Amino acid sequence: MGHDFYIAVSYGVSGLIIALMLGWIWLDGRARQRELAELEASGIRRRSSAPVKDGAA
Amino acid sequence: MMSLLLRDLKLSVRAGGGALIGVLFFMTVVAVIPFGVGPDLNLLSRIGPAIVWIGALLAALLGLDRLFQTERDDGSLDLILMQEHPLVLTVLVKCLAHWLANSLPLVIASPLLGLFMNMSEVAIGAVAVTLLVGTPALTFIGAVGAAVAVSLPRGGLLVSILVLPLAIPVLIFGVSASYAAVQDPAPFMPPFLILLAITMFFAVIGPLGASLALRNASD
Amino acid sequence: MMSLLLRDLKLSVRAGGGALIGVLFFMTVVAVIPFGVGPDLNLLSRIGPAIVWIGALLAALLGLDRLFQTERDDGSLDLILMQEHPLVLTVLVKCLAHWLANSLPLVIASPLLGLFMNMSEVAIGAVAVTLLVGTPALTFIGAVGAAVAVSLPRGGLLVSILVLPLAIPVLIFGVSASYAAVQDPAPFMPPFLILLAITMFFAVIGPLGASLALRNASD
Amino acid sequence: MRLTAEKLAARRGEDLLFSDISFELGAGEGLILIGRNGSGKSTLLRVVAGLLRPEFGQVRWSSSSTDDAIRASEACHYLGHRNAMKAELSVQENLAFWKEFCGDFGGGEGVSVAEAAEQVGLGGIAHLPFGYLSAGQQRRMAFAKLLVSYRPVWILDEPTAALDTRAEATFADLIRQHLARGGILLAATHQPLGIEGMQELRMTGFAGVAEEFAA
Amino acid sequence: MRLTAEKLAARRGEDLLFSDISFELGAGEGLILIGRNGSGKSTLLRVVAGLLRPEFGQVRWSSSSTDDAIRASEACHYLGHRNAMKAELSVQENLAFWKEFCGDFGGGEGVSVAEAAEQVGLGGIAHLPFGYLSAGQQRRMAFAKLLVSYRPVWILDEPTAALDTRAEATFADLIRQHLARGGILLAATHQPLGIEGMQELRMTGFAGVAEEFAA
Amino acid sequence: MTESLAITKFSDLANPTRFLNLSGRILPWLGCLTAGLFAVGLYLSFTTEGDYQQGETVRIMYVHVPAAWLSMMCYTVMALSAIGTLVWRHPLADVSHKAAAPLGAAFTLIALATGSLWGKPMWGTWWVWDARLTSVFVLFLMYLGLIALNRAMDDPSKAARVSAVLILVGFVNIPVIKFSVEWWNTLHQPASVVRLDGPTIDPEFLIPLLVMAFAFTFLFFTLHLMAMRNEIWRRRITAQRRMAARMASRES
Ligand code: HEM
Ligand SMILES: Nc1ncnc2c1ncn2[C@@H]1O[C@H](COP(=O)(O)OP(=O)(O)OP(=O)(O)O)[C@@H](O)[C@H]1O
Ligand SMILES: Nc1ncnc2c1ncn2[C@@H]1O[C@H](COP(=O)(O)OP(=O)(O)OP(=O)(O)O)[C@@H](O)[C@H]1O
Ligand SMILES: [Mg+2]
Ligand SMILES: [Mg+2]
Repeated sequence: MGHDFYIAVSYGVSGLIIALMLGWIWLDGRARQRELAELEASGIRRRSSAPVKDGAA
Repeated sequence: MMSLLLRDLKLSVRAGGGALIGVLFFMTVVAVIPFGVGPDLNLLSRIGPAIVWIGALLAALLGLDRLFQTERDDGSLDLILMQEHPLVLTVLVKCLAHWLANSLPLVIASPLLGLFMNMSEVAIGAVAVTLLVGTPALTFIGAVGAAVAVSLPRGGLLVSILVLPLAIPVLIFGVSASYAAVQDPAPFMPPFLILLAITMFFAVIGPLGASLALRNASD
Repeated sequence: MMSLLLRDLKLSVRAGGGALIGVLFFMTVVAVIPFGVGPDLNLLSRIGPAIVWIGALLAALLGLDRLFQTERDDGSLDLILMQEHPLVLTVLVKCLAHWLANSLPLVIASPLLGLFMNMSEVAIGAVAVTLLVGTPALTFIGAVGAAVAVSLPRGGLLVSILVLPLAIPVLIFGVSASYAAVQDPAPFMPPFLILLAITMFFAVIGPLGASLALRNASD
Repeated sequence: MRLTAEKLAARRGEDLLFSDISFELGAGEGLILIGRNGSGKSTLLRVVAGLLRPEFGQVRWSSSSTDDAIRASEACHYLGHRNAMKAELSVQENLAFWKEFCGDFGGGEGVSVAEAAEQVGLGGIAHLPFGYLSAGQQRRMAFAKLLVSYRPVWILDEPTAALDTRAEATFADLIRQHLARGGILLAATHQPLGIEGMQELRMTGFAGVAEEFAA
Repeated sequence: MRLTAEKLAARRGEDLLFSDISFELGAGEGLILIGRNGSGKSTLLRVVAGLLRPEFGQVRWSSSSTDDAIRASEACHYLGHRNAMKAELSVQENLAFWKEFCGDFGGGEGVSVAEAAEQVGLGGIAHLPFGYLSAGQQRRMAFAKLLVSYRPVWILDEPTAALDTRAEATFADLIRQHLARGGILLAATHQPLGIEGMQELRMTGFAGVAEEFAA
Repeated sequence: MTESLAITKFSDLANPTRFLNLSGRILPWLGCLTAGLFAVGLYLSFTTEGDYQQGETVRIMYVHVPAAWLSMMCYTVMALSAIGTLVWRHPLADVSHKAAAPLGAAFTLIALATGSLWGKPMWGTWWVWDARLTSVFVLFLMYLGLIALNRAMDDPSKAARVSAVLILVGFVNIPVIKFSVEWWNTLHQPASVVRLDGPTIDPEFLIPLLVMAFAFTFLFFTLHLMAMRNEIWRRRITAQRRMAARMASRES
């Protein structure tokens, strides 16, 4: 096998791993944001959304 | 029974990341070897099968001795003993779960390690097959030891004398079958069949002995 | 502190049979290798030191992962954490007890195995000495893993994975010092001194890391 | 439906702890063991549950629906000092496992896991790992085990240890319901359970020694 | 001699369990924590014992004889839900180990092992392996740990679980003696201990949720 | 509730919140920069001359070496975060080293794979167990071990503290990787760029190598920020779910 083969495979493998990583992180972020939006919609709010009033109470 | 199997699998996955762990463990063990014997590829491929088998034995020993002890410590063993399921069957299922969670990943990972150790295709196949056939015997032997450990709180010595000497024949036939597959004069089948017979034998004796010991656990 | 040492020694004699299972495993490992390399006595004696060291490394793993888990399970760890003794010292003493009960027997058994492996007197001596100096480092490294395991419901394989990579330098220098003692050009002292340094290093880092982990894992 | 103990005697170490204990419990009946620490209550319960072999005597289970050959222990639930739950699994998983593993006995039926958690007053937290619960919550969940799979006989060893007063009342209610549905109860306690109409058995410990020196 | 807790807050998982708990105990004083299961009693005790890091606030120990730099936990005995004894060793060995390992604090002195076993009412059986004792006997021996080495502060988590009534009275006596000798007590219980003049603190659990929804 | 509690709650969540806002603003720029650097770097690495000794395969260097550097840098970042976890108990530090572990594993995997692919034509074998290669392999195993550890524990702050200890103890491996070629004589190339007496490599290769190295570094930071954001969100979601369950159980 020629050198070109090894070069191509190296770049290919690296690209693939990077693409997988990027895709996974991207999709993960999308899913988390969606879940957060759902929770927000169902009326559960972060406690710190009104921290000062909370503390005075 | 199915539920017991699932629970035990879940427990072993929960605690340590599951199947991945077995493979990782094995890789670590194998990665350590070349540091010891040096990067001599020829030598590595020669001791490869033995190393892979030793790794399997070690993996079987780690954790197996506590197969019933964890159940005893939290009281589950009492409930298990009271049920109408035959105890032998329960022990068998627990062994199966332990084998699935701890030994099977090793069997599956062994070809990869064979590659690392520069073993030939035949040797890799032979090791995988002998592991597949032989590791259940290790589990069953270990189960007897684990049951004895539960019933004799101070039986530590007995356990070690019981388990390893019994496991040695398994190891020896497993390794020699693997070598027989590569080295020409020696035939593969005889040691392999003996290995198979040992496994069958312990598949019966192991759970029987273990359940006997558990029933007699006196408190 | 003395009382802790004595208690731990008593416990390992009473409960675990720890020493014996370690030695037996060690012997099994050493006994299986000749199958791989065949009856070539020359080769055997050449790889002997490496095999003995690998066996010792793997045997040290057995049981080490539960160094602190048993203390946690019965609540003793809480009391140990509360005392004014510096925690590092307590960990050091526990390591010492574990080493005395589990690794020292290996060191003592190693000359016997050296004979099995057809090693020369010098090589046998060198292996024993390097084991004596090097195995404490393995215990100290293992203690970190054991401390991490406290926060895991079950340790086992995961701990070994975390621990083994760190143990590799110990193995490398232990083996190379043993070889240096036999092979002429290479001097024995440099790798041996490095091994000593590694042990000293981990004698500090290990208990420190372990006590850090213990303090952070309590709940 | 009848649980019979005949002249039971049991040993711990070398000494006879009790001897010649007989009782017979029919549907809806209960027996409470009382006695000092170390007097053999837990030992007797374990003998009845089939976990310790009696030195003499035997425990039998008889009922019209099943044949007589079954071991008495199969008709029993045993709640000992330890909770028999895995700290690593969630409460839900633990209970579901015991429900399936134990199955139901002789035509009875256990309630669902969610229902059982509700009944012991911890409906909302079945998804937590068992190890995350407080001591009393753990004890309550261990009790929920008795509800998810049906057994006519409940053998309880200090069921109310670590419980707050509200949970004690809940437990007493659940036990009352069990008895009302024809169950049998065998329990050891130091605090009275607050259930009426139970027989009591006072254990004295170390037969032959205790009689003379009992305070 | 004074144990001070300042604005303690602790987390379990991600949620605050309690916050802003302060108290101060001097010689001979005691504080009893009460509250429902899961309300955070054990958590607070572990924070005071230095076994859990508080989210906020601190615990301090001050006395005239020792310098202020020591950790509060060194002045404390902690008796948790678990007994901290090895089943494989005999009671004698267990107690002797803790006596030597813990040592005595600030000039006080613990009693001998035999004496301590006597005081918890189990003088004769210190030679047995700890694992051979009944639940209540184990608890008593765990209590004897507090006697063999001196600590001014006793932190007890449900000390009387599994005890018979006589042992409860014995424990109450021992605690009273400890207080009379200038000790400090911090305990969580569901059953009243029967000791007079204690302060009480009611835990409610899950600050921020509990306030709104506490039953 | 008092003032003090409100402050802890506030500082607790405000930091991650501020971090989310800030990182949200930086991320697009960082992404563009990374893409640009990659474009230049890839162009350069395919247009420069080949090495007379190593032939065309020298182009593998432009991914191999940056990935190898990054695998070590990532561990260093994790070690710094681990110090943040243990010393300052900062929640962002927890998030940082947890999010970095998979990235480190990925870069190490790239270094291993490209190294093997380079080794076959240059050394005639995919893999040898020499010190450099094995220590990188050990690094890979440690990354996987840390990931497994994080997955095995479900209390995130405890997991963070415990793995921080392990990260710090495991840091001994980094100097071993870096200096293994000097301590043991091996097949592998000794350092020629990052050394005390300045780079000894031909600028012909140095320039594309450096551009690619910067591209990889920025890629790492981009991904790390994204993963940290995900982790923060994940924690918020579980916290809110648990709150909901608790409130439901209290109401009933
Ligand atoms: C799987 C096998 C390999 C691994 C794990 C590996 C790992 C590494 C690592 C960790 C570095 C960074 C070292 C530092 O910064 O000091 C590095 C650099 C380098 N590697 Fe590899 N390598 C492998 C195979 C190869 C091969 C086959 C070659 C070429 C024949 C090669 C050539 C280089 C070069 C030229 C550098 C740059 C050294 C410098 O200038 O600092 N590597 N490699
Ligand atoms: N390790 C843990 N991880 C997460 N949450 C926990 C853990 N331990 C306890 N909790 C939770 O913290 C709360 C308080 O527990 P704690 O043990 O302090 O209660 P307690 O007041 O002692 O109750 P009990 O009377 O039942 O002993 C409980 O709701 C429990 O679910
Ligand atoms: N495994 C054992 N081996 C030997 N003796 C034992 C064992 N377990 C218990 N004993 C002894 O048997 C006696 C009875 O124990 P048992 O546990 O039945 O008491 P109990 O009535 O349940 O007490 P408690 O109220 O404390 O739970 C005790 O004196 C104890 O020392
Ligand atoms: Mg009892
Ligand atoms: Mg509690």
